[in-house]
Amino acid sequence: MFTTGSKYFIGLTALSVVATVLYLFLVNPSDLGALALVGLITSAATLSGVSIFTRDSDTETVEQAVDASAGPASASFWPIVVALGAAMVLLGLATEPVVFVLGIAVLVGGGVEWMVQGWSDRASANAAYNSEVRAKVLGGIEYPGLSAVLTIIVAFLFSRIFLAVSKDAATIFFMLVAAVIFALGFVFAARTDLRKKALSVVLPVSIALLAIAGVVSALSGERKQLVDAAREDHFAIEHRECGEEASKYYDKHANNRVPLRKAVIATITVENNEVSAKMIGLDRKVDTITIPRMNSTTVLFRNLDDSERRLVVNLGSAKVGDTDVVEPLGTCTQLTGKGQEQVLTLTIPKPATAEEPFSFTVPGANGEIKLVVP
Amino acid sequence: MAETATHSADHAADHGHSSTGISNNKLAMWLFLGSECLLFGGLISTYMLYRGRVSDGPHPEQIFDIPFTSVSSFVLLMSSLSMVLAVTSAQRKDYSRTNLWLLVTAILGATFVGGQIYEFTAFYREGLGFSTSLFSSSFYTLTGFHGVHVTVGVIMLLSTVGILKKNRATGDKAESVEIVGLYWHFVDVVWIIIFTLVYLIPA
Amino acid sequence: MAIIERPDTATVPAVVTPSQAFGVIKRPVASSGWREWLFTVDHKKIGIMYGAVALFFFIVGGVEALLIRLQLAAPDGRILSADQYNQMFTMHGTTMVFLFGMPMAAAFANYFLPLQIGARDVAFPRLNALSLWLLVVGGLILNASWFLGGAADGGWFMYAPNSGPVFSPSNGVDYWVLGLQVAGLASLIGSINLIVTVLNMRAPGMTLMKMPIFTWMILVVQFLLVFSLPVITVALVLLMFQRSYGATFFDVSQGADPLLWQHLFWIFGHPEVYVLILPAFGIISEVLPTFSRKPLFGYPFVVFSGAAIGLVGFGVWAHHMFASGLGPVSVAVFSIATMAIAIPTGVKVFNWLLTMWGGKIWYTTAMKFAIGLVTLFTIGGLSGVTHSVAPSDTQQTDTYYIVAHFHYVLFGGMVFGLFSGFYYWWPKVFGKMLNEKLGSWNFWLMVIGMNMTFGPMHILGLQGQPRRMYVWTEARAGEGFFNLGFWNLIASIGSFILAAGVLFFLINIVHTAKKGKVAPADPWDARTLEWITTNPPKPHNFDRIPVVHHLDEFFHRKYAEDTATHTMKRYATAEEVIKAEEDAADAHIHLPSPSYWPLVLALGIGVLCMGVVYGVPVMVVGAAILVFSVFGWVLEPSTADDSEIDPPSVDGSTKEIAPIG
Amino acid sequence: MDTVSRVKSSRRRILGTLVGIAASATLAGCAQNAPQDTWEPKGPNAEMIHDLDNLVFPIAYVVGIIVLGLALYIFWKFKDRGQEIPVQGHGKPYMEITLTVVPALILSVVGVFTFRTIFDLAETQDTEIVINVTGQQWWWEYDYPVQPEHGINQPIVTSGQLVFPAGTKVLLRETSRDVIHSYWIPALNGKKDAVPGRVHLLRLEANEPGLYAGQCAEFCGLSHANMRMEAIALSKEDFAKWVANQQKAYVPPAAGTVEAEGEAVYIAQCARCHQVNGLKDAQGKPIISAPDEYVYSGAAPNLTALMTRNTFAGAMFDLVNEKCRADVWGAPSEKFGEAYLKGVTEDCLNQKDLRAWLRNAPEMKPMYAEPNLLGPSDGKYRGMPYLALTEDDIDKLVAYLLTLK
Repeated sequence: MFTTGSKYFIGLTALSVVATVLYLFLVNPSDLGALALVGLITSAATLSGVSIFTRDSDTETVEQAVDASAGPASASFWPIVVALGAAMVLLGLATEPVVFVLGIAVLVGGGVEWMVQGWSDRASANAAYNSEVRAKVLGGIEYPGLSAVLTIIVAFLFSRIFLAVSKDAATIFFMLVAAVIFALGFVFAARTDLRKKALSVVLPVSIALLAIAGVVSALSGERKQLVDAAREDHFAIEHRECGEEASKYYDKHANNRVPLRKAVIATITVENNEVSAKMIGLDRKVDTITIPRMNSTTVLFRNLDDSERRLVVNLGSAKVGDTDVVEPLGTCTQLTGKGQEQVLTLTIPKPATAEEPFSFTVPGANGEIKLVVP
Repeated sequence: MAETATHSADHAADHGHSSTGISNNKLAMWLFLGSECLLFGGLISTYMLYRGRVSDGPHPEQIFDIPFTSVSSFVLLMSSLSMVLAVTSAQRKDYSRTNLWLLVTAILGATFVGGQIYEFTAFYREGLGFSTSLFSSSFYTLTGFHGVHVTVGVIMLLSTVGILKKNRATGDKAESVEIVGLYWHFVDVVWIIIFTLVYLIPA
Repeated sequence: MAIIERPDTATVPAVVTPSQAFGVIKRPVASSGWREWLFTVDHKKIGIMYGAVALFFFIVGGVEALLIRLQLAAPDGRILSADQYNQMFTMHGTTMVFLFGMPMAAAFANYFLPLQIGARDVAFPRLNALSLWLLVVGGLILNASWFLGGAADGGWFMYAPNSGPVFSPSNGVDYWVLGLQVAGLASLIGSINLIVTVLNMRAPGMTLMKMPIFTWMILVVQFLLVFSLPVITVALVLLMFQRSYGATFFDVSQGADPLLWQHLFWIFGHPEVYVLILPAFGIISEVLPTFSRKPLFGYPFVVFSGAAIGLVGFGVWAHHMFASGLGPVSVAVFSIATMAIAIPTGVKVFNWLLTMWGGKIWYTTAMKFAIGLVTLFTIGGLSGVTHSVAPSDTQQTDTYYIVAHFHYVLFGGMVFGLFSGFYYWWPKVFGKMLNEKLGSWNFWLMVIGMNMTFGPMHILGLQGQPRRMYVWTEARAGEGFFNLGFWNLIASIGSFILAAGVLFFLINIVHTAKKGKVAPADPWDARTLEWITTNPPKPHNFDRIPVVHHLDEFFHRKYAEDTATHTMKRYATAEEVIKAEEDAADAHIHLPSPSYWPLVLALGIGVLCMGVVYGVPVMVVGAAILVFSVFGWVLEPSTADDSEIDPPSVDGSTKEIAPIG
Repeated sequence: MDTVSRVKSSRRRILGTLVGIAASATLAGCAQNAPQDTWEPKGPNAEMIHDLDNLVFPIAYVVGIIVLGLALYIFWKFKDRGQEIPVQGHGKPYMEITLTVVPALILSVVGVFTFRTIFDLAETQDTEIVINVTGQQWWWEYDYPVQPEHGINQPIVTSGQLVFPAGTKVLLRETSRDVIHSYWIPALNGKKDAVPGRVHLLRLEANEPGLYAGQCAEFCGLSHANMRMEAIALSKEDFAKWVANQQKAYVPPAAGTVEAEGEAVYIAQCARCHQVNGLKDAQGKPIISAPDEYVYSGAAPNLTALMTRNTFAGAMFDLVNEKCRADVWGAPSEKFGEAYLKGVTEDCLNQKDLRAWLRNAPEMKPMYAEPNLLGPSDGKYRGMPYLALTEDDIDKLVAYLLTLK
């Protein structure tokens, strides 16, 4: 025999199934809408399952449930939460998507709490029993839910503060906060008499402080360096320079790591001011390197001279956009010091023409290695 | 998650079953952590293979903020200490101190997660997106996996506080705290390894 | 189904659960019909369900194999399109490994491991149920792809970058990744559970070196799983991030190295081979001694060779990659390491033969399958040695020679071992004897079919037919009557004979269920603990936990050596041994009640996974169900309230041990 | 047994006899002249591997026969004939140790030889000619870097058939443009994967001129089965001729002929992706194809001197008809070069398959060239798309293609 509560949820499931079917057939369905309705079916079905298994197997409850319908419902503040959620959804639609998502969360959370409370209120005439029923159903959500919310709030607010203050200040602030938390832990652990009273003061105060600091930081925005960095995109590939060093960021940290020896098709070495090349698998010097067309190919550059050098590859020239300006094409490694290595990965879509042959050069050193793309 | 041992097991122990002497739950947690070692091993290997592969975007040494990350590592280490205190309190059946230390551990853990959110945001602003380069993908995957582990740990800690407070724990409370502690220490140790390999050792 | 003692005012239950009133949801008490199976935490029921699921997927994978062989029976086959064929061999491999081989071994392990070590259940009954339901969810996700735009088409090894979104545009690979993650989680949980069970819950007196060999092999397998599954998880996560979230782990234009996938996959994949074969070794190491009436020859050597295979198995993964361009140094090292693994494997074969030497061999169907394993596995093992030789392997790998090798090992080895187990343990599980005559048909058709199918593949491979080709062409088939076309046809015919053999097994199941002979208490004159109880076992397995003094305890309770004649004499019947145990029944037996959470949690994980394909909202729903059920699980009391499930005793007695429900 | 009787050196003859005894039973049923037989080595690298096979397989056979013979004996001897239940002995450790040590010794012998062969096969120092091999779904591209000592003064690009001098140590530098492929000519060497982003080295050497068949051995997607290759070994003189022919200047068809119309169709329809070296447009500027704009992997077969090849579409189809194909495949090695260098004449052309291919390529070979499957590759084709050519265009194109010799 099904209790009223179960019937309610079963009905809700059935209704949402009907709604989904109608939606899919009659309304031009969008993915999100269909998903929302499927989500509704799933949650309603879960809740009806929960309610059937908790209550319906227990024949006494059925009788109690009948009694319960006569009793008055307890006061509830969930309607207010739901209303708040609805307001946030509307507000979010007009303003920020974050508010919208939060509003949905509040709406769903409040709705579930309200429904379960309403349902448990009708479970029996015994208020204590009702609240236990409610706890049984929601306990599985409330502990992890509240913990997750608390974690996210703390972590999020802290990160806002770190983002707003300068790098060094963030480090120092972090250190101080951690030390204070730890110290407070010791104080409360040592002075049990203090604990109850002080905790009730310290905890709200620190949460309030954190909240204020966090919100203020979030509103004041991130520190200038980060804003600038985001705007200027320091490490974008366009900043790679084969001539004079102009960018403050891109070309300053040559990484002298060769990711994968097996990927290197040829090694270009500069020694005693002379450029020479060797190809993988062949034990002699070559003056031409052949690279398959449109294939990501890696060339290793090794500088054995004292001065800093870079390997430049010249790939002809091309018109810039629709203008008549012709710019040379090509790319280069970063500057490398003595005994260091750099790799250059090339993917060349088109072969050279007779007028504009491709080549590898090292500015400041003699010699040129021809590059052939068949 | 601590799992409730069957009663038959408890009874069987009385009958002198051949066993390791470690409780089922704790043994299972040890095995799980053994498995986790390989998980992080795989992720760390991936990172070590790819850390120098930057075809676009910043290199590791260009963006890492070693002092800040050192502090956050230190915070995580301190949380290990408070976890130890929580476990000893629980073994003394001093549950109010247990709760206090669990709370301290959880808050320190949450600030660590805050530090990680900060770090990720700052890196993103500086041009290190998830799919920018192999370095960025493997960096975010590795540290992100660890961050999720910490977050799950914090939720476990806070839930343990709640469950202990409401006296809803099943089984041996001290052991439940100890098992959460095992997990927490593991997460800390993994971070020390990540911090050393990812941040400190120059490529 | 739950067993509890009658309330006895004199003996208050030793374990009380003060917090059970706080359970999120009461434990289910109904124990009939579908609920009995859906919410059960009994290792025996879970074992049977594992077996049913695995058998179902064995048939699915088998049908896929038949379609593959139909396509290849003649040149330029037209049964399947290229795309369908690629999906077919991908799913055949995946299904047979992850949805048949591992779950069937898990079925045996679940059912017999607690019985063999004298335990009443596994260490974590609810986690055990969770493993099962996760496997089911994983299998459903994997196979759902057939109906949702095409299955995965990259081979079961799913090499990057061919598995990337550009080269495999359907969602098949996504389902594959998610299905394997879920199935892998199932195996991981299962393996932790079984290790704890073995280490902590053995019967009194059962030291590790008195453990039945099947339990030993399962223990080794579980350790392999614990340490190899996380590696494939990493690989799958990387692939998932690449396919769904724009990561670049296998994007060569970003400088990625596709060999990363191969290393991660085979670090898992090679131990996986032993995960599949060692349970079968364990089974026949029980069957051969039983039907030879002799103990296993060199028990410690078999144990340690099993452990050695497991250990070395972690160090040979790169022998799957001899052609993939590792340097000569690593190729040489892995080549030698691979040869080393042949040694413990050889030890096992010799020990099986020497077990039979001097025995009194009784050729039941179970025994036939076991010796089928010994011979067929030997052939597979020797062809394995030929490709541990790396240069030879560069000619053999990715040809049908490899297909022949691993089917001799996995079909001749694993499947024959499992069938041996079916016939050996069927009376234990269902209380009825499988028909021996049908069993004989089953065996011989499978032997003939198996050799006809996979034998010719040696020739096909050595004469240059690569694997995974949806068509082969007459132009490359050679001349003469015995050209490759001939052998392809023979293999295809063989596969249908093989299928007929399996069909006889299914017929046998139905026949046995309808009019099978009721099994006696000890039909095979068996040797180990699982037989010191009724057929099928009671829900609580043993009325009294047996005390162990010997390896092969049961045998030694029945027989002893006659000092005068130096022959074995029977001193007790099985019925007497069992009766003696029942008479000394334990007074207190608590079993955990059924639970909803394993099923709900598994479904939650399934929904969460679909979110990867269908977007964040689905994921959120899945996560909510997941979190809800995890905490419901934690807060659940370990048994239902006594008052809920214990009907008043009819005759007022207090000592009776009664199944309730 | 054919496989065994062809061995040449005396050392191998002795081994061969051993193998013969053990293997003949199993191998009597082998195909004859299977083009991809791994046991018919035709070059030093494959012979090195085969020598190792000749060591390992007999050992495996002997061990297998001993073990299985013992097993059969046991099955028969210890059958239940009503004998007593044996005494419950648990094994003999000395026997166990012997049975562990003996296989270990056998395997260490095998191991020593394996070890040596691995390093011998990895040798590249004495390479005489280098060829770049690039795998792509589902064909192979071969390009010959500039090597004046072989007369290669400008790069040569070809596909479908790898042409190289016999008796010369050839080094293949393998890579791939998309997924992993594996280069495998069984008669010349074992396989080696072509991995995108990596360069792998594979040594080939053919003893005699001839045609050696192979097949992509690593699963590479939809049409993996159709990714074949043929390696053509020519004598050094013939190879020089072939090289010279590949580098000769492009001769445009005479104006007003069908071939010239075909060239126009080619320029309009094919030159987007395919390259013919030396082809010029109306203004006299060289036409350089841009496959990277249309094809995901960024390349399409170079069609310069197409009619010197015997196959097309990843060696899936023959470019010559059956009779001419048999002439080439069946030619004895001293005549082989002559037969091959004839190329494709008009009466030899496989009109049926070539026309069908031009009519609708994706129907002939499963490819991801269908427009509805190109989402993840940003609309770029993978493989040749359907071009909707008219029959008239096809006639002209075929006439034009026949001029590419």
